[in-house]
Amino acid sequence: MAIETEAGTTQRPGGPDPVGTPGAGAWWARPALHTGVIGAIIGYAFGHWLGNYWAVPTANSPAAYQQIGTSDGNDFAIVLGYTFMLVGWLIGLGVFNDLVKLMLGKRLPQNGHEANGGVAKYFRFTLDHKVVGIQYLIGMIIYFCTAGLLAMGIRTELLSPVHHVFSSSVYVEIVGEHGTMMMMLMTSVILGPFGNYLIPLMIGSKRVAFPRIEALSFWLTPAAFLVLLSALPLGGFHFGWTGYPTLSVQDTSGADAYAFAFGLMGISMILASFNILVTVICYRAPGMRWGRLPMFVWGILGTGTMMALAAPILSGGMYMLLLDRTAQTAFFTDNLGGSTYLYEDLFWFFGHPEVYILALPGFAIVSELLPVFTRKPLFGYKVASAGMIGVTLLSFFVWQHHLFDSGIDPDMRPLYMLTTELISIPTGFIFLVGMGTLWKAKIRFTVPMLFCLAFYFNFLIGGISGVYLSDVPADTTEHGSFFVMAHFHYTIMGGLIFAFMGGCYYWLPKMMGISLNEKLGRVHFWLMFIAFNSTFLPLFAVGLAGQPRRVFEYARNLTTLNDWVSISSFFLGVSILIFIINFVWSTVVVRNRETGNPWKSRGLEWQVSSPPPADNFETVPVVLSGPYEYGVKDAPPVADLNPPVGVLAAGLSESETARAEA
Amino acid sequence: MAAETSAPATGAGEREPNHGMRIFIIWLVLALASDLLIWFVLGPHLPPGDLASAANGQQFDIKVMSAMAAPVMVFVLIQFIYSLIVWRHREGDEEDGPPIHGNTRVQVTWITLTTVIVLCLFGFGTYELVNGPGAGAGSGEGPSPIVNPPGAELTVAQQMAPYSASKPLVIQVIAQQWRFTYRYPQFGGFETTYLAVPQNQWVEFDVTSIDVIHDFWAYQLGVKADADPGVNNVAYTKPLQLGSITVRCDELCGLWHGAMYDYGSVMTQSAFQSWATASQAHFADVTKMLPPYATTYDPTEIKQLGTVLVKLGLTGAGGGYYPPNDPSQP
Amino acid sequence: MSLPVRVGTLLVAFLAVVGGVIFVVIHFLLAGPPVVDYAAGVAPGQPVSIMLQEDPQNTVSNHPDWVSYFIKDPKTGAWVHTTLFQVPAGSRVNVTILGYDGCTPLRNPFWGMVTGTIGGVEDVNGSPVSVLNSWASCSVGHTFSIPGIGLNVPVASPTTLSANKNVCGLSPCTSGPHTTVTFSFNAPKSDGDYFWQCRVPCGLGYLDGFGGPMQTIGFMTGQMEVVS
Amino acid sequence: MAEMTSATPSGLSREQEEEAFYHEAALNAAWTGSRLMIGIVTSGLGGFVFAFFYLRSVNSHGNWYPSSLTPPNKIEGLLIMALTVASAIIQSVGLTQIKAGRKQPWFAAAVAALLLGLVAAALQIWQLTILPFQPGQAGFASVFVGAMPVFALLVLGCMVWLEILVARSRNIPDISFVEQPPTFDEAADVQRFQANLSAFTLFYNFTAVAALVLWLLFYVVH
Repeated sequence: MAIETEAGTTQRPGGPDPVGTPGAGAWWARPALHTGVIGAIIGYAFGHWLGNYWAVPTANSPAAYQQIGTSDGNDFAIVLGYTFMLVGWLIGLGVFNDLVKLMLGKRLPQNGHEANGGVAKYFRFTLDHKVVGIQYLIGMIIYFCTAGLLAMGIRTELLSPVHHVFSSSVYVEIVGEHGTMMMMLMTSVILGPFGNYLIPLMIGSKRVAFPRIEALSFWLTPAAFLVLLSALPLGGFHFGWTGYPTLSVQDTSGADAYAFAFGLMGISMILASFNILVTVICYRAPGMRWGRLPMFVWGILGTGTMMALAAPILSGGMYMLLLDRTAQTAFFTDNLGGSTYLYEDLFWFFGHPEVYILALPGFAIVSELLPVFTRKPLFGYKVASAGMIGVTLLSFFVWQHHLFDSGIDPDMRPLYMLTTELISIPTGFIFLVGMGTLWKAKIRFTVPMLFCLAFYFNFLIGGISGVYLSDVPADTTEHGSFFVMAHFHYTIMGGLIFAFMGGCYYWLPKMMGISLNEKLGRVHFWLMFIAFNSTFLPLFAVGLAGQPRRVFEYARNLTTLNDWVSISSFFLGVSILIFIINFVWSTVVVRNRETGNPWKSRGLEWQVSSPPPADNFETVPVVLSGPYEYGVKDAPPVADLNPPVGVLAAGLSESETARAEA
Repeated sequence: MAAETSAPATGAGEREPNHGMRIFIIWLVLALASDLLIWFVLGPHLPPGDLASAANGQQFDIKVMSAMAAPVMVFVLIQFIYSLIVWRHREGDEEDGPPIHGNTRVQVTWITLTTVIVLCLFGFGTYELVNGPGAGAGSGEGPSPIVNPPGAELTVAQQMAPYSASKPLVIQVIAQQWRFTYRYPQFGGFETTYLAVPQNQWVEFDVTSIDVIHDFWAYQLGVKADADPGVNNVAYTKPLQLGSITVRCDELCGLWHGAMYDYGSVMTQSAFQSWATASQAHFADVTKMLPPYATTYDPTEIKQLGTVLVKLGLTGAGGGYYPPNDPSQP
Repeated sequence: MSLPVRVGTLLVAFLAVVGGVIFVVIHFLLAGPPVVDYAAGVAPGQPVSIMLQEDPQNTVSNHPDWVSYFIKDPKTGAWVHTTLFQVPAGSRVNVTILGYDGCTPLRNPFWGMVTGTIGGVEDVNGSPVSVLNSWASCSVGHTFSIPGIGLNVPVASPTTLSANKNVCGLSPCTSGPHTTVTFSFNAPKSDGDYFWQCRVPCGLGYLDGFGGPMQTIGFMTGQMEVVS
Repeated sequence: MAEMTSATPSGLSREQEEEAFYHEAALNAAWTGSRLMIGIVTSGLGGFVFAFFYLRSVNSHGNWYPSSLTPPNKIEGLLIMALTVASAIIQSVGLTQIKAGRKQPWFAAAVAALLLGLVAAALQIWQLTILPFQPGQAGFASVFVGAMPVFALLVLGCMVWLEILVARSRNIPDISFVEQPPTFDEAADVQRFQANLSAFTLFYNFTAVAALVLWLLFYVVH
């Protein structure tokens, strides 16, 4: 393939963007965020009109969808509006440009050069995995903070058991929005930014397998986010993040936003994981054997597997819910041959793997960072990867522990008790690896390391409390109470989000070439760590004392504990605010350049400059040893970044070489 | 964590102390202390108390789990804190740590130990579920429970047989947005909003819903069972002491879920019987209007619907969500 | 981009975010129907008389087909589209409800029983009633239930077919077939918010008849705020 | 990178070498991706199959398949399934031809398969508009109304893919399938096309199996 080098251009790993080259024509004429928004608005208007035109009962067809007339709500119009809004959004972003080209028989360039588009590239559908990674990072922080603000709302309401800030309706809306936003969007909080950005660098690849799918996976997330938020003007949804029917079928139009957004995010998860899995399997550099794969890659591999296999069930379940709400099918209505248990099974068949989708990336980050800051090899590399694989596999066999009290199959309960307790064994591997790695180490208390250590502390509490929940008798008291709530906040917030923060401090110098302020980072860490534990530790007691989840009225004798929790949670919010200030201050205002390898890491991603060159590596590296050989005498460098010509060819298959020679 | 605290640690040049033994001793002391604390001091006060057999069983389970978990937690914490203090990075030391890639003995021990603990917990949990004092641990077991107390009544005919103190008392819990009502089939099937149960007698809760999913949580009785439309979810408990009961809905059921709670009490046998007989008389008028006692109800099909209502186009108490030619219109 | 541009952009973005949050909080999260104050100027313990009406529709809202309660403002005498009202703590509350809506069967006929009122009865068009059978006859339009104080009053409906087919069509209703239901109850002595609801599945077009107006404050459910 | 294009023992420059490396990775990605896609779609359709058997076994209120339910037209169902399966078989036979170096027979088969597939999807969508039952009339009706649009969408997606392959094949000379094309680019192009075609065939045959399974469920087992 001809590679023309032009002045001022850089090579992009995924090939030229389908939305045109910067500099070619006016900026507003090229597809980007603004055209996407225009497309979305046109699409929504069209879909809404279509829904009204088609489904509203008329004199000719009075019986069809008569509920639209009596309920003053046309869910058809809203769902079709969302559907066409999505299509318009994607058309506007230029997502379909390449598909149309392909359908017309045109070839897509595999390689190419493109001018560095400055900030503008972050607002476009782009094939550069590093740009997608940054897009994800910013997106995820926005989503997290929005949902976090809603959590502040929840705690404000719970300051008093009798006097209310919000109406009960708004309170349940806030609870549902907070839960859903966190649970659906935070699935990609690590796989999205760090996975997409770093996996190719970590496996020594210049590209990803499916850059268009990767970019699409990101551009679905703002759509899902905004659709979910659009529930507020529609009256909200009043059934929490689990969306159990028949309550969710009964609810007003905000429920459409919930089901559409959650289903859409399921598709985004499928796409993101599809690309990552194939990339890791097929695009590893020569010498990057499975035994040398960084732990982070192992973790993302497990996460991707769970996403790819569980998310389709979620999207299917949400689709059924939408059908029940619009086309009047009866999947979940028992009088008409449906069953609410069907939804509970479908939802939790996704929902439990999802919990590990949220935990595993945390394991991955701490296992990745620990060796760097202990200056020691990872203790028990095989145990760690086996732990991740074990969690991945077992996560599909535990879902009915959410339904211990539901009245399904009482004879299956011991089995699910067993599988649930078994999953603590591979989880324990991660702790073994952590303790072993700290043994006789030279521990450096950098900010990322502090977050890793806090991860172990929080996840220890989260994990152990999970064992209580697996035990049917103990679960009878704890199920559906604040105990469960505290438990999964310890594993997700205390695990995943702490790991995410650690990852931010650790990898931002790599991803943006900018290091975050360390002093602020320490303040952020200590405040977050103390406030987090002060918020959620009392909630175990609150739950055991009998406070159910999602209530706005609680027993008066629990006021003190709830107030303590609420005030702590405000401090937790302040700590996140400090992070945001640090992030914005460091990346926008001060810009403390960091180009090298500040952590002296052996990770392959750190062997190239920061931020990495457009094409990741000058040449495809040849991996020579594992990533954690700290302190090993005469350990070869992790990779040969400039291998002699011919090494690559030697690794190719016979026919390939023969063909290439011809 | 104790990262920033400076504790005396052995200098680099001195003889390497036996870290394992130190950690073991600290662990032994703390683990023993915490277990004793959990078992004897905290244990009797653990939720959900001991008002009823199921609650008692849950309290015991939580106690045992805590006693099992504490040593594990203490071990991990000590290991971490010890490492962070003793092996923290010293100023000026730029060397890497020792290249320990793993230790087969440690790994095998850890895996074996965690597996044994987990399997023990599984065995314990299953035993408690099947043979423990709670008969099904007080959780909802669906229409055909595997664990039943003696004399459990699962058919409508059995449940409607007159009350006898030697058989379980049957209480049907009907959940609706946003209130629980309780039906006593052994007392002519009267329905009330007050939950009264007798002391020292098995109580069988038949939990169902006539709209969305709710969850019947009688905290002090140790009973929790989802109320699903069209499903009879059975849970058992045996009140052991007199006292009051708080009932909360434990599954988000719409706007007023947070306010869906009520109170009840455990009474002596005689007090209960006189309460029940009095209630039966008090509610006699409304009892006649209720549908015949059944394990589940379908208000979308009302057999005795009045002629005016039928002429108005109504077939039952539904919302008319589904089109009129569907078999049912919930 | 130069530093001033970056900082300027940052400030604009910051203000936009803060503005957006404030807008959402005020416009969506704190908004709600007005509260009709029956407690103003009434000494605690003194009786108050409140008046409500239930309509088969709500033509003053953007949900014209939703059934709805209206509350009469004691000062102006106007019917207010809300379901929130305040009463003084510990006072006797005399309630008059005008039932303009037709009949519907209760999902649970148990709620046809009057509970929690003084004397355990309600007066339907002047005659005391303690039980209404909504399944056997066309007798119940809606209910007025405050579970927190054990109050449940089925509001009788016009019982004839012709009356049910000629319900009033413009809210708040001023004419048309209706019943007048009166009863009294004692407000709690301690202050707090007590929710009230209707138990008739009158959210037509929603599953179980319990969506839409049944779960929207300002239509068929609301709060009694007890103030001292 | 021009300075690195020195000759090597294998005769490849660094540039060519990397090109070949990522070319091979792309071929593997097509192979891996198609298998992963099958896993994902199996999981997605599995949700419906689960719903089918779950509701069937629960038979809530006797309304899984009440006697009052008029089943969907058997001939339509058979036709949709048969068209999909026939389309997949024809395309697979075509694949053996192109593997043997004969592009034109494959091209004809692919166009035929494309038409058959489109007809099948169109029929399926049309059938959904004239169903003899209400979507909420029974559990069976619900699952049918839910699963069939997904199936039609799946077939349509396959047809888009097949259309891309058909369009793309027109730019590849017939002779390239018989002997090695002269340039690296052309050779890579043909190989990518073949890898893509193999991946498609596998996935489309899986879709045909899914069609068969759905047909068995909805028209035979119910």
